[in-house]
Amino acid sequence: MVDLTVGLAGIRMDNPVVPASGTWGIESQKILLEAGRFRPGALVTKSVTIEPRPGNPPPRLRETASGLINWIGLAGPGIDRFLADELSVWLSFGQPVIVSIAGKTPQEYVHLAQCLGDTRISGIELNISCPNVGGTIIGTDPQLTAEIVRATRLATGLPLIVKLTPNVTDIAAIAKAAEREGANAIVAVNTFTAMRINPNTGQVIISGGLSGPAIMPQALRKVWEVCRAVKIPVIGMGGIASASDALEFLWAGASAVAVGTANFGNPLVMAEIIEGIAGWLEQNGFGSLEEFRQKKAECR
Amino acid sequence: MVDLTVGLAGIRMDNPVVPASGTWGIESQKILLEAGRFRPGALVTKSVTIEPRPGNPPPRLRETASGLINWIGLAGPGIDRFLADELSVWLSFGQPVIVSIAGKTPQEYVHLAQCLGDTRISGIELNISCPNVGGTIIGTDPQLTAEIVRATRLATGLPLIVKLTPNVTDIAAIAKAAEREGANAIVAVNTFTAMRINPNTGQVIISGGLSGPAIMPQALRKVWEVCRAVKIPVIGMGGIASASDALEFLWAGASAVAVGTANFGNPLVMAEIIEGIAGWLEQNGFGSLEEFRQKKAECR
Amino acid sequence: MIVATTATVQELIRLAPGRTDKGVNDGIYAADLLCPGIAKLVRPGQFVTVAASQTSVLRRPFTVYSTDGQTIRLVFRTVGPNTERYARWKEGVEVSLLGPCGQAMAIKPDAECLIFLGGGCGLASFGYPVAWAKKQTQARIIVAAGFRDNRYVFGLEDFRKLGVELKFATQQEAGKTAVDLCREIFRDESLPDWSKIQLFTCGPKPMMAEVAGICRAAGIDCSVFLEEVMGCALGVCKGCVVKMTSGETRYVCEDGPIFDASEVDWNG
Amino acid sequence: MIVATTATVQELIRLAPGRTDKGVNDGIYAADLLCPGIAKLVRPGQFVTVAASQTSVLRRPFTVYSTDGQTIRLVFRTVGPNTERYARWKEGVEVSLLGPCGQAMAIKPDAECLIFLGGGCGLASFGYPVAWAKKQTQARIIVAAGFRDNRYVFGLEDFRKLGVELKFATQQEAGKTAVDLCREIFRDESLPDWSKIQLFTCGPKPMMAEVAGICRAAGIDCSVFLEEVMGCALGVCKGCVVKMTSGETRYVCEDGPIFDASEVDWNG
Ligand SMILES: Cc1cc2nc3c(=O)[nH]c(=O)nc-3n(C[C@H](O)[C@H](O)[C@H](O)COP(=O)(O)OP(=O)(O)OC[C@H]3O[C@@H](n4cnc5c(N)ncnc54)[C@H](O)[C@@H]3O)c2cc1C
Ligand SMILES: Cc1cc2nc3c(=O)[nH]c(=O)nc-3n(C[C@H](O)[C@H](O)[C@H](O)COP(=O)(O)OP(=O)(O)OC[C@H]3O[C@@H](n4cnc5c(N)ncnc54)[C@H](O)[C@@H]3O)c2cc1C
Ligand SMILES: Cc1cc2nc3c(=O)[nH]c(=O)nc-3n(C[C@H](O)[C@H](O)[C@H](O)COP(=O)(O)O)c2cc1C
Ligand SMILES: Cc1cc2nc3c(=O)[nH]c(=O)nc-3n(C[C@H](O)[C@H](O)[C@H](O)COP(=O)(O)O)c2cc1C
Ligand code: FES
Ligand code: FES
Repeated sequence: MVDLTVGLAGIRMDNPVVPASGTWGIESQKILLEAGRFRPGALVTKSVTIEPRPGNPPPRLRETASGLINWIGLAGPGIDRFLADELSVWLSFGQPVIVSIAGKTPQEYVHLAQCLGDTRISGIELNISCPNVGGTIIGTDPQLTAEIVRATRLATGLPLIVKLTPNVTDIAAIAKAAEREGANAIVAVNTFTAMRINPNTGQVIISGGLSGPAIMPQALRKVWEVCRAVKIPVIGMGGIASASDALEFLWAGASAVAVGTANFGNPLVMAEIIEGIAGWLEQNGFGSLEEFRQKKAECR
Repeated sequence: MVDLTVGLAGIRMDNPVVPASGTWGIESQKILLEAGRFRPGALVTKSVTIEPRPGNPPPRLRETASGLINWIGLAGPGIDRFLADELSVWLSFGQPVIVSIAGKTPQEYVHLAQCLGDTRISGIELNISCPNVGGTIIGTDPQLTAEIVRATRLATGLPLIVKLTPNVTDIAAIAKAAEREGANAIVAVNTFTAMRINPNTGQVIISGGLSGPAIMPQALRKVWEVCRAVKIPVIGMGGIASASDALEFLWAGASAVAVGTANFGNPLVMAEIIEGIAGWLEQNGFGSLEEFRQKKAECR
Repeated sequence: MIVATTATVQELIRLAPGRTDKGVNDGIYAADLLCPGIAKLVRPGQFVTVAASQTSVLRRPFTVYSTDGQTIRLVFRTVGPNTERYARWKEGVEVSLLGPCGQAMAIKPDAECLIFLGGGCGLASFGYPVAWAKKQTQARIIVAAGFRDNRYVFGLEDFRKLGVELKFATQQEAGKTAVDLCREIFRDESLPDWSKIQLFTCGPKPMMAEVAGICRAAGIDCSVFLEEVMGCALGVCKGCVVKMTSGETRYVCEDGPIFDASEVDWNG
Repeated sequence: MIVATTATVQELIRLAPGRTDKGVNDGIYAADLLCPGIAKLVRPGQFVTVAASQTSVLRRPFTVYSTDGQTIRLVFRTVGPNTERYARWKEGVEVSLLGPCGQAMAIKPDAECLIFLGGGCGLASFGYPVAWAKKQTQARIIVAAGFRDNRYVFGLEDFRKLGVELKFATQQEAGKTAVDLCREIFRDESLPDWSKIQLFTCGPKPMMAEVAGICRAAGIDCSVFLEEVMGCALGVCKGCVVKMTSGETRYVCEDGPIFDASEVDWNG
């Protein structure tokens, strides 16, 4: 098969497809292994917080036309139990592990990054874009974004990947702020704010973040904007459900892609996307993903 | 049937359902009349510009999962020919007519509003949210938005309805700016920026605005934010395709709703939505839409 | 272990006709799917998820109704776009399955009487558990089912064949709900001591809440089959949360679908 | 006048088998729809739009293939989710139709020979035009159709019955494309003067562009049936734009679908 290797923010990945934070876990990984299919280029954990969080009350999920609203609220065990119980399993798969962290203040991100300092993980993803924890989304504020990236940058030598929210007027400006403060890569996008109301009672059923094929064209546009604004590599995502979708993000300038909601519909979808990208490259005479990337750069 | 009358920005409408600008025309209206079905509460024209505009090159439309990207580019005859050839037909249907206008500068909006001053139209919609005419979308800039509303407010005594873009970090702030400068109503939302790329060639197929059921949950959320921010009435829209969808927007605080893309799928859909809203009110013991509105206000 | 596999439709049977005014396909169906991988692993009470169509981004969960080690049977009611599509499955169609998911049921060691109380299609969740319990224990087994009306009655023959006591009623024709059946059973003098009864219930949430209340008042051990929208069905996405009276959270796919009714926060 | 109406499927016929490796339903179909309202109004070359499914927000346009004043026939190829759904229509199914849309065809008063050149399913657009032209004029009528392979051949019998000259070829078996057929016809010595010929073509865009080029070089009047994604099909949304060499814009649904090939900007 063609060489799909990609180096990103100093992380060497066998292929450019990774899971989106919060949509992949140890159990999903086991199913892929059991099926004997291609594994993602890196593993990305659910966002870890300092304290354990129960998360929001039900309902936390709601399907919409070609989309999914989630209102999970960063449910999780907290960093201590994550380090004690989960991390070793993630690392045991032998793929690069990127740990997503989420906090409320620069101090919290710093603390989380420091906790991860002694581990064998390959990178840290800064989730500054969760719409489900109350208050304004951190990543809508360029100032706060810059502060968090700056502080975390000083606290860790690990590759820093900053995850952006699309719920802003100018995503390029936020991306640039992150780049300026030392981010090694950008990952975009997190979910779009969305809501459903019970038409009979008027009660808000769910108010959270929209993902899935419904958002794909919007996400692609945002990723395209980000790729034009920064020089650091970009991991593109939002609604990717096929190799063809993934190729659109790669053409838009992404170095890798992440797959979220589609994993729920088909737990083997990342393997299919990896195979599909490889097949396309082969059919189009590319010896490697790197060759495609270079050719693409020349065309511009 | 229950009384669906609604007074909005001084415009009296038989029911709270209107077409979204650019998705309804004289020919669509004729089909509705021919079918003998309920007619929208008001008619809203395609946005009119000062000069005739050929619009963008093809392709201008592209379907996506449960959505539609359009990149029309305000194709139209310009205000002079609109006044000479089209307006009298719009007015001949006997419903309130709202003329949507689009310009680049406050001066252009003023000129367009003045041109409409002597006509029998019921209101002017300021489209400051078109994503398809190059440059940044006017309505992403609170300053420019304020200037345009202020200038147009001085130029006309007609009800002014300001149409907002959802492509902003804080739509409430823009809505408030419009309200402060004298807007009589808000209509939200216009399309979300979106793109598709040819996965085989890397060429951008289309880069425009996304509409349709895919955006409904996002639009609902934005309309909910606007309704909480302003006191002037709000016309809610974005992906509405059924009476049930429309009810969600009414519960969110909208005084009326607009239907766009769904008219393409079914040219009688607005009649069905009107009937559906009436049926729901009746079944739930409301004598009128006004009664529903009051009850809803009390519940808060 | 949970596996993702492709199953082949062996047979699709319409068990109950449903209402024609609700659509041509309305009713209750049984689908036999050839999937040795899952069939070998599945335990009573566990479920599988089935791939859904384009507009639906999530798979659809169904309890395994029975298995012969090679095929599994799912029994489902048509309630929306996906179940309506499944109701048109033909022999030979390939279906993406994920499972078995969730925890298997467990019988209390000291139970002398097991009651399975189904509301409507909830009865579908008891096929495998009852068959398994019958083999597993000497306890008396009562299966009771309340249906809305005649047109949704299904499965009685299957339970009869298992040799368990069977009670059923329809709300429309007999004016009796599953909760009424529950009260009726509890009036049965021949039941053992309340503490020796274990009751399982599956049906609409308000019905289960009511049954839970009755059991709690009587001190009867009550297990409920809970439903929540499934994201991953793997314990990964934290979507299928259930709030407990303790304030803790549990997940239907990981900790359930069977929960101790007394621990569930029914207002959560 | 354009009307929105509900039509009833009378019959669905599979005209060509298509390729089984492309899906069980692949092929070319004819659907007869009872819709007197539209059937009475429709003129040759006009089209109707058919309601689409949930993920597709736009209706699907099809040229009317024939009409008896009560029903209309549409002929279509399965190329995507909606045509695949239509290919499963059963008698009695109700279908939402909008039409007739677009402008009818017109025959040049001095035309002595009409050539209809179809590429693949493009031939479907000529059913009604050819039947009408045959009644309308004494001119010689040649219908030529190029198909990809045997499995997509359809409609020949219909045109034969109309008593027009018929030529056809398949690319795979005969190694001839519609463009080859066109050149072949033009070599026919018995054709009238180029200026007395009117050619209509419908097929893939590159094929039509090539035919347009040949005609322009020869000074032959060439009309093309253009396709663009339809938003409203009513001239309202300005979605279906065609750029003209003059720099002006035209709309398929309002000004077309038939355009003078020499006015179309083929690079637009
Ligand atoms: C653990 C579990 C086991 C189940 N076992 C059975 C069974 O054996 N037989 C059976 O008939 N049904 C069972 N269900 C319910 C079944 O999954 C739904 O009826 C089905 O998902 C409906 O899909 P739809 O697209 O046809 O309808 P939709 O239009 O999607 O939904 C109709 C109804 O089903 C509910 N629903 C929708 N999506 C989901 C989802 N992902 N998970 C759970 N509920 C959903 C909705 O609340 C709605 O009220 C089970 C559900 C769970 C959670
Ligand atoms: C005026 C006109 C007349 C037509 N007449 C016929 C006919 O008589 N017989 C026939 O088989 N086909 C005809 N077509 C083409 C037919 O409309 C498409 O094949 C159909 O829309 C495909 O729908 P789908 O969902 O099955 O496939 P999709 O997956 O949607 O599309 C498959 C292909 O069809 C094209 N297409 C998609 N949507 C549209 C749209 N709204 N309008 C136009 N093209 C689209 C796409 O470019 C794509 O290449 C006509 C098109 C137009 C514009
Ligand atoms: C159930 C669910 C949980 C998620 N949890 C997280 C999370 O913990 N951290 C995070 O950065 N993003 C989270 N996301 C966002 C995804 O990582 C991704 O950015 C988003 O879903 C868009 O991609 P998709 O359309 O492919 O799903 C979550 C998304 C879903 C649907
Ligand atoms: C083809 C098309 C043309 C449009 N033209 C205009 C326009 O001229 N002026 C305007 O304000 N909005 C225009 N819109 C936006 C709609 O009015 C509406 O805001 C948007 O489509 C969201 O609503 P919907 O999802 O119901 O379509 C257009 C939308 C479409 C799809
Ligand atoms: S469905 Fe994902 S945790 Fe249960
Ligand atoms: S499809 Fe709307 S103008 Fe032609």
